[in-house]
Amino acid sequence: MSFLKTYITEVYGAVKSLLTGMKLTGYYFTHPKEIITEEYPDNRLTLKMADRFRGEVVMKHDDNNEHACTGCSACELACPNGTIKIINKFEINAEGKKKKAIDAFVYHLELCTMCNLCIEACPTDAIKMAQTFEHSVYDRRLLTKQLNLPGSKIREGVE
Amino acid sequence: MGNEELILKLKEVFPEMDCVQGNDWPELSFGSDRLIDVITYLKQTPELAFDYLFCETCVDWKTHFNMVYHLDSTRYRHNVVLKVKTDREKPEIASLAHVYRTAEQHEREIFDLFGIVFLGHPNLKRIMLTEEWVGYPLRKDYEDPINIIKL
Amino acid sequence: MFSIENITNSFHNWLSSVLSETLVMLVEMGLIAIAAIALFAVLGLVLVYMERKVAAVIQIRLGPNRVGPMGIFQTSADTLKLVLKEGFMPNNVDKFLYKLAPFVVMITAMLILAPIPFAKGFQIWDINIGVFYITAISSISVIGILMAGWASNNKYSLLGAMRSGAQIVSYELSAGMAVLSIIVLTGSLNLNEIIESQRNGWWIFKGHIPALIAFVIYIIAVTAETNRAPFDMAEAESELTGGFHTEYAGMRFALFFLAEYINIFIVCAIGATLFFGGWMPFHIGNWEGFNHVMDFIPSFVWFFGKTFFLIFLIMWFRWTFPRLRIDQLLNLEWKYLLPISMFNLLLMTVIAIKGWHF
Amino acid sequence: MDVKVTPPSAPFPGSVQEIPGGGIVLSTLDDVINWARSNSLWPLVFGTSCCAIEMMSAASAKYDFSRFGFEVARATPRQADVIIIAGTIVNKMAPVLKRLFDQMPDPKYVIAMGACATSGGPFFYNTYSVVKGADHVIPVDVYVAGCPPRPEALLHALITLQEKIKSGLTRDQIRTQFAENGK
Amino acid sequence: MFEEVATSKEGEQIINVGPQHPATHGVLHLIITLNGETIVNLEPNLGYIHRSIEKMCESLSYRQFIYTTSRMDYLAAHINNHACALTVEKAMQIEIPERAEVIRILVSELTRIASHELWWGAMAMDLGALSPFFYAFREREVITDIMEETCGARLTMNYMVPGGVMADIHPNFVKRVKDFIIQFKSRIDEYDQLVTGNIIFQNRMKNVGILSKEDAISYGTTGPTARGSGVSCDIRKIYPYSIYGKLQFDEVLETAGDSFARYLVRVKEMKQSISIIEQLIDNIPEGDFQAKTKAVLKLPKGEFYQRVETPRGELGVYIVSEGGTTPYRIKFRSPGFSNLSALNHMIKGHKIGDLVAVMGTLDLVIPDIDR
Repeated sequence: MSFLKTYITEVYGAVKSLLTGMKLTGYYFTHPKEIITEEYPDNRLTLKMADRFRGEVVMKHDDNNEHACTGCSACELACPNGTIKIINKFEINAEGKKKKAIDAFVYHLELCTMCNLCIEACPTDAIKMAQTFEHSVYDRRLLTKQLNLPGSKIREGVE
Repeated sequence: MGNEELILKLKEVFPEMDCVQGNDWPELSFGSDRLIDVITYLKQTPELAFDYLFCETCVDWKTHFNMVYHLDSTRYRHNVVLKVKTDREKPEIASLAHVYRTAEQHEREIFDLFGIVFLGHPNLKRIMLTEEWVGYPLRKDYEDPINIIKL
Repeated sequence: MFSIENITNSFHNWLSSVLSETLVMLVEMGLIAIAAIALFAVLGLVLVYMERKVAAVIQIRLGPNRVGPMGIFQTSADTLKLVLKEGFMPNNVDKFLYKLAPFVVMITAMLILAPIPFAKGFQIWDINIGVFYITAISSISVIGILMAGWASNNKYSLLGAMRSGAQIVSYELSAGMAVLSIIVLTGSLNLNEIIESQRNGWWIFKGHIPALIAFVIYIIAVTAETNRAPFDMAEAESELTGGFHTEYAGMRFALFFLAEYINIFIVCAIGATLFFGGWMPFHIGNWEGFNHVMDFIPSFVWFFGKTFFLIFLIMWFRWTFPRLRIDQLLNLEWKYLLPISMFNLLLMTVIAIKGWHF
Repeated sequence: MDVKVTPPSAPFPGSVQEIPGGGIVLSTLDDVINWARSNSLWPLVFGTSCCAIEMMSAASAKYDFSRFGFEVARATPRQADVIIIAGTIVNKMAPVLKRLFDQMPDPKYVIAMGACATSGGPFFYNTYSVVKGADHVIPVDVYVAGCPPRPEALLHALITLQEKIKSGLTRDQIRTQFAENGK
Repeated sequence: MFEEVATSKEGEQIINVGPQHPATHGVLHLIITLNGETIVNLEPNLGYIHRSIEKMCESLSYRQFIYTTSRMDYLAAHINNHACALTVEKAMQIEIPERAEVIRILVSELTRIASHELWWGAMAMDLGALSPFFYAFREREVITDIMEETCGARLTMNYMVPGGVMADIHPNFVKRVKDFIIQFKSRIDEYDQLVTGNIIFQNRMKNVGILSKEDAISYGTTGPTARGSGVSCDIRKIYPYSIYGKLQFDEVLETAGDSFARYLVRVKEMKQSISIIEQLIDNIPEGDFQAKTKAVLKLPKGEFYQRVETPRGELGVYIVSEGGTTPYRIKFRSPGFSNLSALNHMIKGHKIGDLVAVMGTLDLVIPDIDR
């Protein structure tokens, strides 16, 4: 009879364990308030990324269309995979001296790994991480960006 | 066994070999022909009992290859590093796959990336790269103008 | 009282008054064929949608909700897309069997539809061996699956099909035993008579504990027979990628997909008929007043309500349990379900002979 | 690119024509087909590295791409509509990816998710075994930047792909169109 | 068509699992010889995600190479970064502030929980139960949110730098971690109800893929894989690094050596990680989060090795330096690589359905194996 007894306890234990699982899923089925889905494209207006979230590199421009990038290429050197290319030009300023300034701050978003090393390296705090993340495009050439705005120039006093 | 003790012991058994204290662990350097002797001794001596090979790799020193074995003892918790010099022209060394079974896969990887031939390995063929791949990419003189874009 | 029977009868009388007898039969056959296919399509859409929503709520998420209100057109979009997919046949398949397989599975599912009473007096074919017919026909679908697995020239498909074969052959036994224990009580194979015998209460309540055990065994066995998780050996996505339908694409795959859900509907409909009285409203013994109130709910509502409850049960299993291994699956059948159901059948026979049921 | 914030219930394509006693919906067959295709994108279970985890996150309860009907992830390429290339493609993997793409029946779409699939990303320079962008192997419809992109970014990519399918244009057409519009 | 069924011996056939297969968790390729449904032999074919990280690191500076390791074992990015940072610090003898140490351990243990959560969900999914995956991700999302707030990314954070951490913890960090602990403790019972106690699940796991203690050592397995076989190998305990020596926690050991033992080790490890976090979360010392280091790091000539415990086992970072700004040779001893080599031994004689149970409990991360 001991065989029969173990057989029955086995069946009982098995059924009980299965019912425990079903109770849990049943609980979630009957409690729709447990649903945690955030509806992305609908909550786009209220969706706020964390302050430190690293979406892409942008260059800070003020109202006069001036930035703080001196073209020292510290970020270019710090970048582990050549995401940033700085093309410099020489301007003649008011005193007649030649001065280095950036012509184009080329940023390859398609290569960027958001590691934050360029931001750490920048001595003049000219670039920062933006919280944007919607980077889908149909053509990957669109991901190569020029960060300095057209016509922008370096802010006075930044060396 | 502490590191000093271990060095003394190894110097006593293998007087002709170079045994120094490395950054963490004793380092024993010798030629590739002695590998099996040393490993057998280290594994089978009861007071050493190096039963766990936790890292096996290779360094290309341009003039020669250095096989580096990191051994651990799960009983006594002491470690030793073996550095085995191999010829660069004809890189051949005895396989440890029969001593430590973990070596089988590590040695396939080293064969794949460094081109060192392990004698007595049960299944020595490329593991990471395709069979058609030419050259051994982790060697210092490896050139691949098609795939490698230099920064 | 609203009844579909009256509508069908008056329609039949009207047809007979305008057409000859043969023509009436032909017209009715045509109409039934259209109705059956329409039912298939609707059931497929509804059940797939239901499955996805049930899964979503159990898994604390929303599920399809962007195509149409509450996402109800999601499955329509899926179907339309599958129909419009490139017709695709891999090289080196056994072309005839490869094309035939989904239709075998589908037609089997359609055939079983015939004797099921959807409502009072609403049945395609009132056959006096209804239960026998169903158990006989339902075994054919495995041939379709084996065909698909063999013809695909893919080892995964073949493994899946072989698993499915072993599984259906063995689980048919205990499903049959569970059905038999109700047949023993009613003494008839005619589905209408089985329903009629439950006029004063459903068998699951009248048949004491053996009926309950029979019901549990039935549900487990049919879950296995329809290849549903936790018995989805034949598909076993994480082991065999797609199982027997790995190589199928587009519409042919959709037919397999649809047949799976139709099969679920059918086994649940039979389960509802045998254990829960089919379209029979909830009656308790001699409580005339109560029974009368229950009769006001139309019979097809009862039928579909019960069926969908059982379908939900099977879905609930799917989203809770892990999959069994093939040898455990056979163990479960031969070591547990079959002995228990045989013993249960014995007990049921005693109850039936002694007349201990209500 | 910017997408429209579509209401939760995506409208059936076509316009409502008012006639006495109600309205009827008129739409062209192409629109209906594109509507069906765009709302029923079944992805192939294909993830090679880090991005695959974010793809799983997008499937998880919090982001839940089943809302768009994408949750029917198929393990076999025969039944899939879209490959989300989630992760690095290396030289050894490239023929496999090509083969998977060839095994999919038309119409089929490709999303290159993350920096590795878009351009080789972190493994662009000084590596001997990485394909510099999955579009060297198979044509790509939508590129998502990020390493890895967050699940919302993947959802954005899927919506972008839906827009593309609804427009009914080919890869080249939509590229020239966007080049002309400057965005 | 029929002669194409490749047979090696009478009645045996070869099937290829992967590189694209849902059970391989990535692009592993297994060549399996089957007899019916029984596995006769299994040979892993790696390299479908071999990204030549070791070669690449030879041309990256010591600040830069750390980010590549986040992509190696992406489920434990912090711990990989920690290993690299520790090696560089050991070589340069940088003293790092205590606050940084504590933050590092906190985020590492959170990563460990997140990694085990994902493993739990993915393994249940492999075995055919889909709902646990969603429940596991619910908790995991809380951790990724915490990480995002403090470290700036969800998965590949690049938060640890030589000398400390990149930024101080976010003001909300402590509160959110405490909330998470409370939430997690109530959820872990659900795991037991849904999976651990489930009879189907237990039958799938018990006596499947048995690895004896001797074999576990010989195959070089580490982490929960080896601890399920009774091998004490938690680097945090036996060779304590960082401040693990000062913390109270148990090394989880099981002796059965089957899949279920490995499962239990991981589930219990989550509880141990919670207890480590509880010890530290109220005692984060004040101070700097980063030591002053030079802008360009130069390691002295020599060879440096650091072992750390990732969720999958022992990660070793071996740097050979010639004294320059870039490593001469760098080798990552990844846990998955050795654990995988034991798979053939464990799976022989089992059914193909057991493959997912065994591979699930090995918790393979393929980019970690291939590097």
